[in-house]
Amino acid sequence: MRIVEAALFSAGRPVSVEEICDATNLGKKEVTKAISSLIEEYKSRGEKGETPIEVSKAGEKYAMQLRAEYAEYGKKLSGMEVPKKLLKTVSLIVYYQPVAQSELKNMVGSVVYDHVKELEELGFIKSKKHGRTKILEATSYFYEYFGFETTDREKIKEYLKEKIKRIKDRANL
Amino acid sequence: MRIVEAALFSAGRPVSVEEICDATNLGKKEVTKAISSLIEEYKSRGEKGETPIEVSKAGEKYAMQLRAEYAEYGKKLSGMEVPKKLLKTVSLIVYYQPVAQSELKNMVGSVVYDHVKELEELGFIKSKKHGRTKILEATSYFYEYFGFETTDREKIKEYLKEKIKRIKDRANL
Amino acid sequence: MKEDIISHILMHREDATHKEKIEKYIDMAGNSSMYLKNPFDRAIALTFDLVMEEQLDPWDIDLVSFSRLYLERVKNSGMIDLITAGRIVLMAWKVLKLQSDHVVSSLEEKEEEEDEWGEIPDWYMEDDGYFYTRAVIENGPPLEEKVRRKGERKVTLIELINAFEEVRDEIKIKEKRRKHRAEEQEKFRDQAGRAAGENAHQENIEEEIKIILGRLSKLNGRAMPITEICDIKNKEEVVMTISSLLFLAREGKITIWQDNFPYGMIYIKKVHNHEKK
Repeated sequence: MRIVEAALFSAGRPVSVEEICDATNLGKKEVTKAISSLIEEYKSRGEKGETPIEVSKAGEKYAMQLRAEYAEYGKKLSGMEVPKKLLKTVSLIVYYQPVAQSELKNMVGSVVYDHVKELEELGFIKSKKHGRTKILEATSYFYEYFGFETTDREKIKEYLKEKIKRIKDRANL
Repeated sequence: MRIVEAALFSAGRPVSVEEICDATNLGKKEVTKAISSLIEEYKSRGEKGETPIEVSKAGEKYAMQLRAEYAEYGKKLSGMEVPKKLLKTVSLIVYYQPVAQSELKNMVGSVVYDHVKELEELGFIKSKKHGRTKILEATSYFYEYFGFETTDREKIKEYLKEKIKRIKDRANL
Repeated sequence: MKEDIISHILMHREDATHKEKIEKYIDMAGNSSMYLKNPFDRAIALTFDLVMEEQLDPWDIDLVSFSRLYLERVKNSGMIDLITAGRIVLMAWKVLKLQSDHVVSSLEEKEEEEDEWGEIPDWYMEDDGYFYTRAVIENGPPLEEKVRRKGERKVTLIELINAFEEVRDEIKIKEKRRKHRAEEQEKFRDQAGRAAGENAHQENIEEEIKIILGRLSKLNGRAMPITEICDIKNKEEVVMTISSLLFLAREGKITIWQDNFPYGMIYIKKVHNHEKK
């Protein structure tokens, strides 16, 4: 059980039973049993205020994470997994898509070449060759990641505009 | 105490008392006290086999990490691994530090040039020019990454000597 | 005939495009200079030639197939042109040598990887150090990585939107600045064109200072790098700006400083009237 706990701790993200088996060389049955015990153990200790951590099911996977009431204390110390500079570039791509890399370069400068490469590696955008430049678009993974329920481009554009307006209005209050 | 635990958990890297204060809005005194209690609590639970996790000093900071005996089960999922050859070179640098790159080269050959470059990129060592060669030293990040509770060079030298003796004895069995 | 021979001595017979390419090479070579009359000999010799010219991987050649094929041919024809046969066998030998060179060098590479550490000179260090260094290299490092959580969290939609807004503002400012600079340059060019005669230089300086003063008025008392009021890629503009700034500094209207001499950024700050003595 402690071995499975070690695996869950170090993954830092939801992992499947298979991944845990692979990392620990334990059998599927054993891992599943250990996970159930861990969920119970953390739950009971959490309710007694003995730990801020919980083990919980996320889809078909399992994760070790902070209990909701402690989440705010963790936010500041854990970094964003996508650096801000990349967020900026991908937000432009999503807004203007399909957009030529050359056009993007005119907007923000030649840093885009590096950013596009990294964004492709992250799986957020895809590109196809078009003459001397590349045409860039968001991938379905991107929509999934940010929880967009639609992949309709116009709707997303509207959504971004709308959201920004609301944030601005709130800031001006 | 649980709030500090939450902060340590989510940071995932060694953090200073100041960083924890900043993330949790707690005072320095309170945080320091909580860290001491956490170190004790995890230690006693760990010794009873109740947790694979430990809270420990790492350089000048504090980190939540796997106990050494569970490290192997976490390595794969945490996606960390410094190549062995680099570990060998950095363990020589730390033993002899401050040490000239040229001296290191005389000891173990010209492979050190590549290794030194990579180790600098990883942030484990720093160098300053000295005539035609460079003088190499470990960085504070090195002590944090490898979880040394002290940065005292002589103590670390003793630790490394002791450790290598144990490894050698095991290999000769 | 030619196709048969090529596909026989090539290991990757299923690779049609590869075969076609080689045939093309052979045709090209065959048209220019060919010393072997027999198409069989010519096909083989040219295939070997390609290997030696590094157009073809030596490992694409199946020397066993080749020797079987060649022996058959000698048996069937009953007579043999020894000079040609000698040439072809020599070429086959060269291909074999290339193949074996590959094996040797790849083995050497592997050995190097495993044994990249130098000999530790035992006279070099005190006993402790010698023992330690040897043990590290032979038995492995006495360091263990601490396994921690990857403390990264997902990015939220709000963060994406904030990033979008930030970058849009940045682009807007950039665009404005670019436009402004273009206008100023246009103006400057007009003025430079108009200025002529003996007074041109004096007039120019006065005009230039006016332009720069105009740009400086937008400082609002804060310090800014010189890049904000002129296009540093335009040498003429840089000269004009700096000479005007020096004049204004002498007049006590602005202060100028540079971060690191001689390549650091130059900053300008307007001196307010009440600050003047």
